[in-house]
Amino acid sequence: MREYNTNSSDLRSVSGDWGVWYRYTHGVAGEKFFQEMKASRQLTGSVCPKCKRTFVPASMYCEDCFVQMTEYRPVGDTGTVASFTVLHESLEETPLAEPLVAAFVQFDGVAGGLLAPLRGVQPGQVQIGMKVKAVIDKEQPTGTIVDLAWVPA
Amino acid sequence: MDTKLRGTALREDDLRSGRVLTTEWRGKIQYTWDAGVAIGQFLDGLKAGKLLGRKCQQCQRVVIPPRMFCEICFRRSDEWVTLKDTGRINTFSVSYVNWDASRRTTPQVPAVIEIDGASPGMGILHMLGEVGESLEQVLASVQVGMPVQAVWKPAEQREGQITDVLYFRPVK
Amino acid sequence: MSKVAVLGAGMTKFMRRSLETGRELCWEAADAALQDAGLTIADIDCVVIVTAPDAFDGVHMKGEYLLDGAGAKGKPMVRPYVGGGSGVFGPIAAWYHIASGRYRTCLVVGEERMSPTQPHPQGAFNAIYDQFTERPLGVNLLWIFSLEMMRYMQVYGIPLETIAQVAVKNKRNAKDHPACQLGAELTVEQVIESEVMSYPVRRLMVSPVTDGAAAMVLANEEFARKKGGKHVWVEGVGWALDTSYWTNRDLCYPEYVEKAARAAYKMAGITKPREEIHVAEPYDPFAYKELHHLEGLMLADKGQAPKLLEQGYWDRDTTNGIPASPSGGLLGVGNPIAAAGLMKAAEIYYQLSGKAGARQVQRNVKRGLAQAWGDLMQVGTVIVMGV
Amino acid sequence: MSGAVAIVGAGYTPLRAVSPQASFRELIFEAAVRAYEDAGIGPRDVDSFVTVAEDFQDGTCIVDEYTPDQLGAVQKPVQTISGDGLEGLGVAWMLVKTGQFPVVVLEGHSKASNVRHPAHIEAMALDPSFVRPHAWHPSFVAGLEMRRYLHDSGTTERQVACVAAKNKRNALRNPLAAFPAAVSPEQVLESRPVAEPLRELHMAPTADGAFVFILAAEDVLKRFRSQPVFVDSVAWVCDTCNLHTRDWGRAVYAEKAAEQAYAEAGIKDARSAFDLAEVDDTYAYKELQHLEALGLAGRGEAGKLVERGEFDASGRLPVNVSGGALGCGHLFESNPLRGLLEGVLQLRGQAGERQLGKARRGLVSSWRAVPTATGGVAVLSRR
Repeated sequence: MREYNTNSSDLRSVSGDWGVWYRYTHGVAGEKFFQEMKASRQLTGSVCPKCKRTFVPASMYCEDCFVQMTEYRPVGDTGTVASFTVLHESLEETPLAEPLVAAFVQFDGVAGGLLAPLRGVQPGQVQIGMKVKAVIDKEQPTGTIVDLAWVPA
Repeated sequence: MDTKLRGTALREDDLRSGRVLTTEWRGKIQYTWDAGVAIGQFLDGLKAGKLLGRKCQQCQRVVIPPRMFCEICFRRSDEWVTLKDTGRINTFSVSYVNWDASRRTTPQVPAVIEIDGASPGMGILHMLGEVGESLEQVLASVQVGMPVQAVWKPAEQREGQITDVLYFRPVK
Repeated sequence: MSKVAVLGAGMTKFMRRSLETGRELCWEAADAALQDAGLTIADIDCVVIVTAPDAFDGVHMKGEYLLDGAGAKGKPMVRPYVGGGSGVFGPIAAWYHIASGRYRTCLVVGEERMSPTQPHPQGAFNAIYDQFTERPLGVNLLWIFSLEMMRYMQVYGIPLETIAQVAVKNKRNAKDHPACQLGAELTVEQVIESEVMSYPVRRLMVSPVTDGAAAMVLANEEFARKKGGKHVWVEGVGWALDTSYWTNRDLCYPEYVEKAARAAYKMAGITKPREEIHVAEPYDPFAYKELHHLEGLMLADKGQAPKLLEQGYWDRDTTNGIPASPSGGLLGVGNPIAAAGLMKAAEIYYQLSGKAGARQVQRNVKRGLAQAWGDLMQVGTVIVMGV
Repeated sequence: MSGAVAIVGAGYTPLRAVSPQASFRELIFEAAVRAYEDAGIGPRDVDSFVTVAEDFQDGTCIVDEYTPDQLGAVQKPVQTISGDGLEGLGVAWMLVKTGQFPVVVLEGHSKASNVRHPAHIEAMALDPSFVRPHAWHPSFVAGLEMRRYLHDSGTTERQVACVAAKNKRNALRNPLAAFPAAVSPEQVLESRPVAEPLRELHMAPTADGAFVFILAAEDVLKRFRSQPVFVDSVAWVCDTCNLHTRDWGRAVYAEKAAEQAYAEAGIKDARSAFDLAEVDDTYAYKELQHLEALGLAGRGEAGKLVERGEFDASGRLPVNVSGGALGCGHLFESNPLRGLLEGVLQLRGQAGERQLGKARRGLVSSWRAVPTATGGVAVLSRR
C-alpha cells in the first residue's frame, strides 16, 4: 500500500452538491422600493433624519449615522453613469454572445446609486458622466431588480 | 430589558401569495474534493471490500476513518491495518425525517458502529439494515452493544465510496 | 489586562420568518443594545459579528454582507466562527478585543436568518458532515443529535420523561421573554407524544427554525467607570474544540465543554462552581443538551443532571439550586443560532443587573454563566459574568 | 498594551493550481509540521489556535469543524475567523496581548481547485435583492472599480499591465509560486477582455496551498529557536460591502487601516519606512490603488512609478517581490498569508534567490476580494 500518491491513477476525489436554494425577502425598505417600482414605476430613496441625505436604494437605516430612516421619496428617473464595465463573460464562465454594459448610476443630489444594464448604446460610446434614464419593464414585471435597465437620456 | 422588541414576522402565505415580494436564487454550490492519501486509500479499500484503518506506533491506536497523522501524538502515523467488517453498535437512531425535513413512512436507522480490529471507541457513521420496518420492530431488534456485520454491494458494483457498504446488519 | 464590562444588550423578536433582511435585523438589535447602554455608534471602537453558517442566510461572506447593519462601516470588524458556539463566543471575542488593551468599546452583533433556505433550513446542515465518509450516506442533521441523545440515555440510564421535562421547563420560562417564539405551557406527556422525528428525539424536544438578531455592548474598565452606574463584569472566558472525528469520541459526555468551563473558571478564580455559579444559561437546542451541558460545566456530576432536574434544582424559582435557562432558552425563545447564544449571554447580564423582569430568578445572584455548543458536537464556549 | 508580539514559526506548502495528491487535512498537516519544526516546539506548547476560512470556499458548512486535528489542536481553544489572513493575524496578536495566551498558532489554506463553479460562489456574496438577480459574472465589480479608479487617478491601462508583468516575472524567482511567467505589458493588454477594462491577465488565477504561523509574546521568545520577526502592528478596517454606497475609485479601508497601523508602529513617513511591501494584487489595478491608499505613492502616481520600475525587486521599494497573487495564485482568505510569509522570509534573510539586500521593515496589506471593501495592514520588523 502506498504512503504517498505518486501516480496519477491513484488520485481520488469525492463530489458533492449542497442541494439547497434560496428565497429572499427584500426587507422593510427593500419591500417599499420594489412595491413602488412595480406599482408606480418609480425608484424610491429614503431620507436620513440626521445627515439629511437621501439614499437610493431605500434603506431602513443610515449606514453612517446609524439611525432609522422612515421617510421615503422618489428620486426621479434620470441619472449619471458613475462607472461602468463591458462584461464579456457569463456567470457560467462562458463567453457572452453579446457583451453587455453594466452601469452604476447616481442621481442628482442623492447618495448611493443603482446597478443595472445599460442598453441602446454601443459599448465603445459609453462614458463616465453620461446621462441615462431608467426604464422599468411594464410588460412582465417580476418585482425584482431585473425589471430595471438604463438607456441614454 | 426593553419589552417592546422590533421585528416584522411573516406567514408563509405572505410570501407564497406574492403579497410580500421575494427573489429566488439557485446557485451551483458544487465541489469535487481531493481525497488525498488516507481517504484515497480508504476508498480503494472499500472498492476491494475491505475496511482500512491506520495505526500510530507511539500511542498504538488504530483509527478509522484513517488519517495519515495521529492527531493526539501529532506525528505521521505508521501503518495500514485491514480491519474486520464487523463491529458493535455504539449508538443508533430511528429516523423519520429526510434531509429536506420531509417525512418518511419507513424509517432509516443510522448508527455509530465501533469497528472490530480498531481501537476501542473507534466508530464510523453508517446505516443499519434488516432490522425492521417500524419503530417498534427496530427497537425490538437493535440494542446498543450489539454485534453487526457489513453488507457489501456486489464487487462489480462498488465504486470506491462509503456507500459500497450498503448497511450493517445484526450478526446472526 | 483590562477588565471588561457589559454595558447593554438588545435584540429583535425571534420569528419563524422575518420581513427584515439580515442587515436590518442586525440594525434593530444593535440599535436596541446601544440605547440600553446609553451610547451611540460613535462611541464604538470595533465590532464583532457572530453568525452561524452562510448557508442559512444564503449569503457567502455573510459577515461582510451584514457589517453595515451591525454598525461596522469604517471600523475594524471580525467574525469569529465556532458554529453554534458562536453566539456565546461573541462576548468572548469582545473580551479579547478589549482585554488586549487596543480598544475601549466593542459592539457584538449576533444574527441568523434561517428562513431563506429552501426546501428547508435543515438541508443546509447536510454539508456539516465529512464530505468523504459521511455525506454520501444521505445524512441529516437530526441524526447527530439523536445518536448523541441515545448514547447519553443508554450510558447513564436516563428516562425519556426526564429529558422531556427540560422542554416543559424552558418553554414555560420562555413565556415571559419578549423575544419569545415558542413559549408554551406543556406537559411531559405532550412532549413525549409529539411526533418521533429521529428516535429518541421528539418534535417538542427540538428548537425551532428562527430569524432574529441580538446585540451586546462591552467596554473597558475606564470607559465603564466614567459612564458610572453598577456594572456586570466579564470574569472568565473559555473555549475548546474537540476532534472532527466525532464517531471516535464517546458522545455520552461533552469533554470540550468541561475544558472550556475549566478555563473560564480558572480565569474567574472559581474553584467550587456549584457554589459560586448562581444562574446558568446552558445551550439547549435539543432538550437533552441542557442536561448534558450542565454536566460538562461541572454543575452536576456525570449522569446526575436529570436527577437534579426532577428535584426542581434547575427551576427558575429554586432557592437552593441553580436556575438553568431562565430565559426559556432555544427551546422556548427560539433558535436563530448565533443570536440565540448571544440572547443567552444577554440573559445573564439581565439577571445579574436585576433587569430580567418577570424572568428574574428567585435567589440572589452575583455570578452566572452562559454556554454554547456547536459544530459536530465539538465546541464548547463559556463566559462567566459577575457583579 | 503589554509587550511586543513576534512571529516565531512559519510553515507552508508550495502553491499550485491544483493539489490532488493531498486532502485539505494533509496539506495543512504538512504546513503545520514545518511551522513547529521551524519554531522548535510542538502543538502542546501552544495556548490558542486561530484559523481563517469561509464555508462556501471550502465546501463545508461550519468549516471550523475540520480545523483542529491537523494542527494538533484537539480539545484546545480553537476559533475560526471568517475573514482574511490579516484579520486572523490580528486576532492572534490580540490574544497574545491579553497576557492569557503567550503562544498562538495561525492557520490559513486554500483548496480553490475543489470549487466547481467559483463564479457562482462569488456571486453568492452579492446583495440578493439589488445586485445578484442580474446574474452577472462577479468580475463586473472589479471592472466597475477599475474603470472608476483609472478615471479618477489618470492611471493608464498600460500602467496596470506593468503590474501584472512585474509580479508574474517576480514569481519566476519564487519556488512556491504557482503562476510564474515572463509576459510583457503588451501581452497583458492583448489578453482576453473579461469585464472591460479588466482583462484575463489582470486577474490572479486561484491556487491551492496552506500556511501555518506561530506567534509569541516577547517575554517567552527564548523558548523558540527561530529568529523572531516582530508584528509591530496589524490593523484592519471594513468599508461597506454595499455596492451602492461605496467609493468606487478609492480603497477607503486601506487608507484607514494604514492610518491605524502606522500610528501604532510609530511610522511617520510611510514612503521611506519600508524595505519591501507585499500589497494585495488580486487584480492588477488593486496594487496601484492600494499603494496610493497606503501612502506608498501619491494619489494618481502609483501607475507612473510602476512604469518607471520603482516597485521592481531592484527598485526604490520592492512591491510583491514574492510574485504577489498574480504570480503566486489567489488563495482566497490566505492571500495575505503569502505576503506575510514573504515578509518573514525576507526579514530573516531566507528568501533565497530573491533575497533583498536590505530587509529590516516590511509591510503586508490585504483585501478580501470582490465584493468586499475590507482589508488590513501589518507592519513587520526585525530587531
